[in-house]
Amino acid sequence: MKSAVIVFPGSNREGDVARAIALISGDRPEMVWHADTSLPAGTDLVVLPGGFSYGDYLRCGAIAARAPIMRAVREHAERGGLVLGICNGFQILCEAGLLPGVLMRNARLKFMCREVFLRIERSDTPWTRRYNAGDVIKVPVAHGEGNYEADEETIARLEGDGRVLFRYTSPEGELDPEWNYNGARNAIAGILSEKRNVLGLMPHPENHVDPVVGPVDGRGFFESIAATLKAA
Amino acid sequence: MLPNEPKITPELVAEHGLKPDEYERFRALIGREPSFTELGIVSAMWNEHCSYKSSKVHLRTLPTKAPWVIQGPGENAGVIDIGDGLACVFKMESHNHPSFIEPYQGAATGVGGILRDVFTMGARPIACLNALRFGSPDHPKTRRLVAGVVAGIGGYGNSFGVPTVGGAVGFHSRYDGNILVNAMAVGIAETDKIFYAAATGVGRPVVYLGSKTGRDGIHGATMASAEFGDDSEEKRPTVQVGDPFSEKLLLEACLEIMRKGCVIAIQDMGAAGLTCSAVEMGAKGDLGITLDLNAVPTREEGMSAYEMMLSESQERMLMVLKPEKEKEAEAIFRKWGLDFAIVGETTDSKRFLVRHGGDVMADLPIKELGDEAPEYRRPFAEPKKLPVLDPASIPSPLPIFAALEKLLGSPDLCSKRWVWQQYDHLILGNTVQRPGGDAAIVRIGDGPKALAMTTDVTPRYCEADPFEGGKQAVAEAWRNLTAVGARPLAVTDNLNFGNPERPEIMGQFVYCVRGIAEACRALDFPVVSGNVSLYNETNGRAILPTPTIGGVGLLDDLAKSVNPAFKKADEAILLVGEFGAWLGQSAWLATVFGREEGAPPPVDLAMEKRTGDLVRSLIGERLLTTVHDLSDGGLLVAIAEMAMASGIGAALDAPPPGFPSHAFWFGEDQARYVVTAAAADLPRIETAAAQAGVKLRHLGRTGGSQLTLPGENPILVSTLQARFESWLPEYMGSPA
Amino acid sequence: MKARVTVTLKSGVLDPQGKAIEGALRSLGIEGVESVRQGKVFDVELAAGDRAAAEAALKNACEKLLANTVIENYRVEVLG
Amino acid sequence: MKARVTVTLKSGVLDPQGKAIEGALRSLGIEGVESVRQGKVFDVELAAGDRAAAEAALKNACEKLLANTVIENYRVEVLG
Ligand SMILES: Nc1ncnc2c1ncn2[C@@H]1O[C@H](COP(=O)(O)OP(=O)(O)O)[C@@H](O)[C@H]1O
Ligand SMILES: [Mg+2]
Repeated sequence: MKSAVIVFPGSNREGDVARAIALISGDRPEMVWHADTSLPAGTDLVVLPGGFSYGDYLRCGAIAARAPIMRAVREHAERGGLVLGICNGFQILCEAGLLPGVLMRNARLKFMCREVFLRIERSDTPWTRRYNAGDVIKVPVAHGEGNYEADEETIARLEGDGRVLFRYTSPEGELDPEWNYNGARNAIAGILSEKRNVLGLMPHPENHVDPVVGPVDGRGFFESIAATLKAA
Repeated sequence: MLPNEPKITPELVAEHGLKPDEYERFRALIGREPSFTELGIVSAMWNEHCSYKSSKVHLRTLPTKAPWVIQGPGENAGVIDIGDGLACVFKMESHNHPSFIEPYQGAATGVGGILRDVFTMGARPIACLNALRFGSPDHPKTRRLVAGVVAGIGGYGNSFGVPTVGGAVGFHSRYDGNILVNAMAVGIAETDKIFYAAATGVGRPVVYLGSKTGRDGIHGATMASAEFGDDSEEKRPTVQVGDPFSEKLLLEACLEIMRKGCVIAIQDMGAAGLTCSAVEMGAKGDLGITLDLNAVPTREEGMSAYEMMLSESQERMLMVLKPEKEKEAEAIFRKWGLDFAIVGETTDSKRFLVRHGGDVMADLPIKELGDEAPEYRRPFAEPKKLPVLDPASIPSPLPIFAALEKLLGSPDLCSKRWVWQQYDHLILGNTVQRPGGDAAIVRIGDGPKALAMTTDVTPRYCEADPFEGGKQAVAEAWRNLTAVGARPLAVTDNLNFGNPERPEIMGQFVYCVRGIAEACRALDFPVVSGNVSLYNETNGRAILPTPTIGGVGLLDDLAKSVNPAFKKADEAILLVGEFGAWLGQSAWLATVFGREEGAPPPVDLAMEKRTGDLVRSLIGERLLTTVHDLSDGGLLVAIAEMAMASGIGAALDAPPPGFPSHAFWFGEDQARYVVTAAAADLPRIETAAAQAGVKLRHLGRTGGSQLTLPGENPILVSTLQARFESWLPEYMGSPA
Repeated sequence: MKARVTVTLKSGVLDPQGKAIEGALRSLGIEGVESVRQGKVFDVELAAGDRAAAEAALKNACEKLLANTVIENYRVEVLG
Repeated sequence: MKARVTVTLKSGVLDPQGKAIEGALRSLGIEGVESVRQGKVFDVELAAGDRAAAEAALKNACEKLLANTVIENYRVEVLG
């Protein structure tokens, strides 16, 4: 599979996601500089990694969303290509209008790096085919602004269309404000675009793929992507 | 003639923190009245923070050599060989005063500064740690300081993109007016690509890189060496603001030009910015430096030479580049959006010449500026020895488990999750042992090697007996590294004390350093970098002597590391080391009685080594399933931590005859570990211990969901966990 | 030319930070605080021929970057 | 009673936010931007007897919480 990880000034989890993709698919992604205007030929998957692009000094992801490379990313998405935004990448996708809503300051007003439980809402997507709907996985989050918010109409549409792919739950998969640490609306941790080829999520499955450093619940996520691209 | 406005008066000299005899020394050195800019320069070079004038003679007694030491103290950071062509580069530094005045920015810029020290040497930072000391929880400022400092450390490290993997947090009323923020950074470099500060070659361009210069922190270094009075909060505008985003770009740009072979010498601009960095580059290389300040990128208009020379704006570097690579280096810096300016050149004059607007503002002998700095053998008082407490003379007012609950719920021993959850401790994907264990473990590249790292000191001990306390801090760091299976390699230290002009304080300093030196020698654990922070006192009341030790060790195969969480039921719980009952200066005495009394536990370094070496070799043979070193709180706190980390309980045996129960369980005797092992492995372990001449004692068995002890009401592990986790969130008024 | 751009959250958009500040002010004993909402200001210096040009440039800046118009309103004041 | 509190950085204090925004505006082709400095506004509703009381309460709030007076200035406007 051919993937491209976009590097913005201030990105800092680009190495983590590239390593996870290489570990699981066997193919090293290409790193693409934000100031470039095109993606490497034949790119299947575009990844916007975690970090603090441009320091996240205005709003998270706001400046990166206007970077030169984003036009190519948008076109890739319009062609139906896979686009994945993790953490800062999710914020960038929202700011760029490729996904609806915004990520606000965590309800507890602190940066938090901790493990969370995610319920996988459906398995019939390019991102989750190696899981079953209802599976609960343990992956870390590391963000200060991951509190998903959108207007009622948008939320209703996302829910109605089944575009909420991940939710924060208890270890048993129950919705519970206690386990929704950042206070996201409807405990939303990750959402899909209408055509489901664009995904944004706050947690970091890329940090839970290697048994040496922790649980491996994030492997299925990258295995799903690899399987999707192999099938295509 | 040098322009000389304003006129140098005794008042002005005093405002610059120079004593009259120091000023005379300087005047004699240059043979005339200095200019105002020169006064500023010398005040920066000769203050305590930069010149180490009170501590230098003592620091020279620290052992700094070992076959694996590539660079000891004296450069931006220490460097040790870790094999496979790789080196570990690390250092710790304080940002105490700025953090008290503006906790968020003070702590943030402290992290920024120490990261720069590490990547200046050509290393990519792989981890940060921090050791924090706050005032009493009841002090009205403490809560705000905790919130600000923790957010600042996180704010900088998280954005920069390096995991913060360990540290320590403590509270004591003696830090009410002077908190401690000690930040440590660890990086990895190739052994043949380490960069140093010494400039070489005449007529080479001196290049300024990074952010622009503003009026930040002018006199910051002087402030760090001044005692606080009640008006300290008036010294506000000297606060610097950190920009982790620029620092991240600076890191990438610096590593890129180093890779491309552009750099001859490099020095970050830390305390006293342009002054210290330029003088060091010249003096170390036996060269002169000429600076033209008109070329310095500034953020504000009308900055004077004095201001530019003393500005402590962050995220800046000074370099000497290979002339033929100048264009290439510039292109790299422009790509990262950073300032790049040629601000001077190297000369053979050995003078430090500063020009501004066509005038010569300073013209000083460069080597003498550093070498001739005053050096003091300050008088010191020998610390008084405290009596050894007889455990039998201190009755236990509480049942054992009630005292345990109290200890686990105390500010010093409670879980620091609330703190470290605000630090990204997972980024880069190499954190094998996360915060909460003995030492953090960070994988090197794709493994199997890994580095272990920790910070330790018990200020209570150092106050009661500086010599034993200094030894203990080193021994505990060594023990923490050993407890995860690592081979301890070297330390960085951060010596935080009060006013050295008072003989009692100087006595604390001298004896702590002696203790550190003795322990480092005995444990083959050299000091490769460090930092001294003096004058930590307010209105004549000093902090507890706090020589923080940052230790680094190596694991050849991280698959052979262990952690403190019980693994399963029905394993034997063993004490490696002697039974003990040392209650003097214990956490138990402090927490249960509110008394800090008696002599602290002595450290038998030979036994420390024997015991640690045994534990490490047993871990290497995979005979131990869990290991935890003993420190604050003693045996029972260690066992409780092992239970809480796993949710598995333990059935403990009664103490041996002759040991009062509370002293046995809460005594803080040194050189000890609690381990668990499978029954089948016990004979081999016992044989090895006997051969090593180390005592091995059975304490009980793992299993169940509670701790039990003959004659006491059992206690649920979940009850302990709740106590352990609740103090900090409740105190801070927000969930973790 | 100097100008100030003020960006505020649209009413109805949840403001966790404002809420927290409300709580903190109350616990500091500052009385009577009923609600707090936090926004941003940008003090901009720009070289523009006239007020109208400056205003147009800044409106453009808001639409393109300074405000997230999904959740935020903005206001431009050219101070001259 | 409605009031607005504006908190801005003291001049000379580094403003990494402003600097990043400046750069971004330029690369978006918005012309003439010379400098940007970012601050905060707090829109506060409060129950106060009169303007003077409201102003006093908010000044107190600024000193204690809303502004970091080490590096920031603040301004209180009671809008009535
Ligand atoms: N400021 C901090 N930053 C990161 N981790 C911390 C901090 N304070 C404590 N920790 C972590 O909490 C754990 C327990 O700390 P501590 O009680 O100081 O350990 P010990 O007594 O074994 O040295 C350690 O893993 C330590 O790294
Ligand atoms: Mg320990």
